[in-house]
Amino acid sequence: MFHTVLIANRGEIALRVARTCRELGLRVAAVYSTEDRDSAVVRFADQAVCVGPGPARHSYLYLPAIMEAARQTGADAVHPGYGFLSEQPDFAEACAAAGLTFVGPPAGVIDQLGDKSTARAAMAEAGLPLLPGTIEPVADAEAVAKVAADIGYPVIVKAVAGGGGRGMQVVNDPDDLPRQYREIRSTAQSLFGDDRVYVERYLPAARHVEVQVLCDQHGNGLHLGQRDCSVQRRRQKIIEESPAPGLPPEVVEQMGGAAVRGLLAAGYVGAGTVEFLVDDQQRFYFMEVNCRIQVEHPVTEMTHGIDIVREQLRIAAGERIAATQQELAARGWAIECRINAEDPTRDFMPTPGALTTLDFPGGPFVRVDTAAVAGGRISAAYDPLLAKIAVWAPDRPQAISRMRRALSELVVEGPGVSTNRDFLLTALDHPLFVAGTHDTSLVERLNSQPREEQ
Amino acid sequence: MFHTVLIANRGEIALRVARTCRELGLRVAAVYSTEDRDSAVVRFADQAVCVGPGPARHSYLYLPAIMEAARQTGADAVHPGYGFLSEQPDFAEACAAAGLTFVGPPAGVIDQLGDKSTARAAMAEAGLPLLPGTIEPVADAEAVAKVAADIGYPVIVKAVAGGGGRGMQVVNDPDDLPRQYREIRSTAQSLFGDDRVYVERYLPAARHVEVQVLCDQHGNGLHLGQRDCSVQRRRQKIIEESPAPGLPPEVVEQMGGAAVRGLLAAGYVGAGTVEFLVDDQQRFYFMEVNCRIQVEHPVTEMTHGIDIVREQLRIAAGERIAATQQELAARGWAIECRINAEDPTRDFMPTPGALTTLDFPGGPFVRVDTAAVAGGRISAAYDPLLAKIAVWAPDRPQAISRMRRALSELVVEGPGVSTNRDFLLTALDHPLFVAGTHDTSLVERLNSQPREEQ
Amino acid sequence: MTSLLEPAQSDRPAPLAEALDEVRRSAQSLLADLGDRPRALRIRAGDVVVEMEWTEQQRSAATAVVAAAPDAPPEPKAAPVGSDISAPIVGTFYRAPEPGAAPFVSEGDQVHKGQQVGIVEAMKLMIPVEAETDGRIVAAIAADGAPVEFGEPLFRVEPSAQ
Amino acid sequence: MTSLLEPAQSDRPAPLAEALDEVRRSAQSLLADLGDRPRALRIRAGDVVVEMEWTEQQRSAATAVVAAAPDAPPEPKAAPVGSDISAPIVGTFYRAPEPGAAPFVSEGDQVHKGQQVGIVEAMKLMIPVEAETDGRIVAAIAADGAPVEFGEPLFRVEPSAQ
Repeated sequence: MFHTVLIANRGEIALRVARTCRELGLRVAAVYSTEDRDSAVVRFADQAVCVGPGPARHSYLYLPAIMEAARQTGADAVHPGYGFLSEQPDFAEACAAAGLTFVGPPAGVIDQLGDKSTARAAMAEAGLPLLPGTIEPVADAEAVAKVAADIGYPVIVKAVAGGGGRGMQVVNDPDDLPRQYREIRSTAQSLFGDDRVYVERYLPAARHVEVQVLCDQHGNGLHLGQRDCSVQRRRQKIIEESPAPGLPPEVVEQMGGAAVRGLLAAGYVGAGTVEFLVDDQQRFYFMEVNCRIQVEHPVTEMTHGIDIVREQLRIAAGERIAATQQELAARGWAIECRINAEDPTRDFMPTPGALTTLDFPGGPFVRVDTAAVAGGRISAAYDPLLAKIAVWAPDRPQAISRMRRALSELVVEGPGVSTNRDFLLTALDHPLFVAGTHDTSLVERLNSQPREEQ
Repeated sequence: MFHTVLIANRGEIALRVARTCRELGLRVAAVYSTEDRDSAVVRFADQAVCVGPGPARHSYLYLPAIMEAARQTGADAVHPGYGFLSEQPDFAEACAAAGLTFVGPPAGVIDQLGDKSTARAAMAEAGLPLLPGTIEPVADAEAVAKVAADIGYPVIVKAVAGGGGRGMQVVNDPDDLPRQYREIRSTAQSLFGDDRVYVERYLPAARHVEVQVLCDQHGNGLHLGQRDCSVQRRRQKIIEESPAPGLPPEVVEQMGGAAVRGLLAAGYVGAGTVEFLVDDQQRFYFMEVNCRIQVEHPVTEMTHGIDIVREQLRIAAGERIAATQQELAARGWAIECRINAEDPTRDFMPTPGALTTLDFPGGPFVRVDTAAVAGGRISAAYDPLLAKIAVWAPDRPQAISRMRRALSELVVEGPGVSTNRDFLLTALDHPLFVAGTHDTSLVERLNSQPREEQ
Repeated sequence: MTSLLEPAQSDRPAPLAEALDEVRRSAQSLLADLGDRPRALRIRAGDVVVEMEWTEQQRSAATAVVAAAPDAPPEPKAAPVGSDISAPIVGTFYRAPEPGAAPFVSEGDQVHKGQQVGIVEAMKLMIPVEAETDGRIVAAIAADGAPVEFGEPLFRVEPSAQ
Repeated sequence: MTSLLEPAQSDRPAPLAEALDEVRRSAQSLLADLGDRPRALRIRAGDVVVEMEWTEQQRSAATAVVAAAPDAPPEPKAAPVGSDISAPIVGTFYRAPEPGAAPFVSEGDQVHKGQQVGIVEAMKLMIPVEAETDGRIVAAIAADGAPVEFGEPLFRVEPSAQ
């Protein structure tokens, strides 16, 4: 095992990783920007290094600064968390070149799976079902129009380099296609420096279901079941749960097996997630691979009783996965809600600011992951995630009741700060969510409904 | 199920019970003394009634005030928590007379099992092993001396009405017996208004292991495994864990079966705990029954995935236990530490006061039960329990590491306030605890060792 | 978003907040270092003044008070104030000895210390409510038959001049 | 156990704590009700005095400051102060262009704005450190070859008079 782990991240995930490092007896080195001088992980860490000013491109995304911090702290491993440099092949490569263990898949695998075009090709070859569409990027508007006519409208045009809900455009009408095609290419170029796009059928009423996979360096892989992440606002998840409601056992098994097969075929190492869309006929289609720990990993930890960060570190240290798929047993139901400092009534606009009062829920089967403290603040420089609240219960109805109870205990106060707490409660109450038959359109339904109807 | 549950308690357990009531959709009625006006459960509850001034005998222990609060709030059930009126047969009886459901066993059962003499008689009859000694109270010093000579020294003289570590005296030397006998009778008279005592063999190196039992109103009973509570200071538990380390599977099964048999024979209803002493030969002896939820119930909840308060309420509402003993499966290991506002260097003297800073641990597999808030205070009028921190892990070594991490995150500050946090860390580090071979003498060993040796 | 403490995109608290903080911290650290308490303390920095005085017997405990006061619990909901007569127990309040009878006292009545002014019934116990001082009933606060909590005001009394 | 706030076995806070609380609350509630801010406020109750003043421009924001000040974040650990020259990146600091060479600048030297005074090496990149103002090097804070963090002070500079 390692001696010192540099955590190249901030916020709740940096603290989350630090906690497991501490439990494993590993020294914790944190990095921070000047915005985060007094953050939770800085206080928790054995050593902390200031890597730059507030804007992430000059600190958390600035490769030379992070590499220097690793050198100065004597780190022998680097955990990238999620976001920031976590899926940058350059970072994995720089770590390898500096003799540091990167806690994640090899640079080449990140490169292949981060490009949606090569990822789709690899997964298709491994036998995973894809939505009808193109594997190779499409060269011009005419080619797109031809593909779209073949597979039928609506279609979705996606940036090859996209991800996290950015760089995609639904096209409902052939007449709009030329304009929308130009727009998405231009957006993709400005967001990712890569204007290649591909086309596939768009499922308006799909569920977002993903599989948590672990692969070691010795060719062993297994999955820790599904997560349903269909409750999304602006294509970002806000409620996640495990297992996925209503998914037939044979689909659970087929999808899990496909995910493991796909990642093993790609030479994956570490914890990874394979995202699928599930249509109303319970058919599933490969969407993308996330080469990192996910924000929503706690729900899987709660149902499986497994510390996924611990498994990441053990795998990175060369240990073998000891368990077999058959030995794993999930128990009960877990739900996570992301508490964002944002205003749902103003299109989820972030509401950063000072936190004067902060009370988190506690008690039976409630887990809180947060880096926020009363007296601290939510910085405008970063993502507005304030806390993750996760609950476990023997079944889904009890888990929903428990989450409602937990959210009711949450108190966040500060000048100008609001949260999506009440919005989450409304979503949890929606008949489609209660029935477990909702899809990714749930939030739109909530927003288009007058309040009286809810 | 009920409409409104009156919670006849305060502090963390009142909030704990309130949380489950809320999850079940039940209205929560709290009571409070003038010391607890702004307490967590008062803020959480749907209704709260002031039942008297700070001293418990005029508020939480004052039966007419509690009964009036139940009437005023329209409660149809009363949850007594632990301590205070929870094991007073009069209270259970008053509830029954007022047409309220008492969440606990019938008054007659509390009466029988609360008296150590009748409890021992009942458990002996149900076939539970007792330590050599008397079942009936012993009438005078001569009779005690005769029994003690028969069973061999050391013996322990215990008040029939005793409990919670009070009203007992170890006698090592026959010459001390007459004096110590007089003293314990006098103590018992002043503490409990009942000077009857009995004698049994004293085990200097015993482990304290208890079984969590659930019995419904239809004659069904099962147990949720063991808890080891051998780490005690001044005969009060400070670290509890489940399962009990090193207990052979056949002893686990025999002890569990005996506990269920004993309580069913006594006509028990609800959640109850049967406490045993285990000697160094893994022989177990019945000690006492606790007719209430225990402080340390969270460790059982974590290993079994069962909300025990929920089961209490369902049983009180007349529901049947649906599961069988064979269907229950415990997972992993759970440990709880009681964080007390006390000074271990001054014989664990309570250190009440204002709490200016309060940071509790969080993240994976950590549970915190507390009613304390920053800006609040620990009242001198009540027990100094500040919080319960419980962790879960797949095995005991990981659970210990996790507890060490969790305790390291705890920050409690306030003028004059100290906690037993560091003392708990020292206990967790002790080679006997790490090996799981400690007994109830562990805390004494820690206190008698010079610091250098630890 | 009008708080001075958090101007958008700025890293530093605004001047007044800083000064307040500085003066408070300076007072706290000065007092902590002293060990004992002075008779008076006055610190001025720019627009901020903290002025403190202690009496002899208060000196030993002043630090705790300074530290704890900003976090002190809010106003009790129903604390007895002035010379209210408050409920001695949670229960049902009665103004008259039995249904239909005249009330023990009415607004405007003079009462003397120890005089019965009502009853609280709790668990069939009839607990007399007595005036705590000589005076005049200014207001009957709780209605006949009302549920009352411990300490809830029942009557407001204007004490007689000594 | 010497805190006045928590006398053993007593139900009530001590007189000083109560009075302090009262005055603070009274000030807060008075100010909250006013809506705008007065020029000065002085509240005295027994031994306790709260005295407050505002300037014209502070009036509108005073409440937020009052409420938030006790929770303001602590002083940043290594913020650049005065006219320090600080590290532009985390890395290794060098005072000279190459091993054995004379340092770019020494204590007492005059420097002009933009003049190179050192190097920070990060990932084999040699990043020049430049004076941010005309002035005199008063102190060399970081040693040659020392690891430095972003923003860490390297030199103290006394700016030239304008």
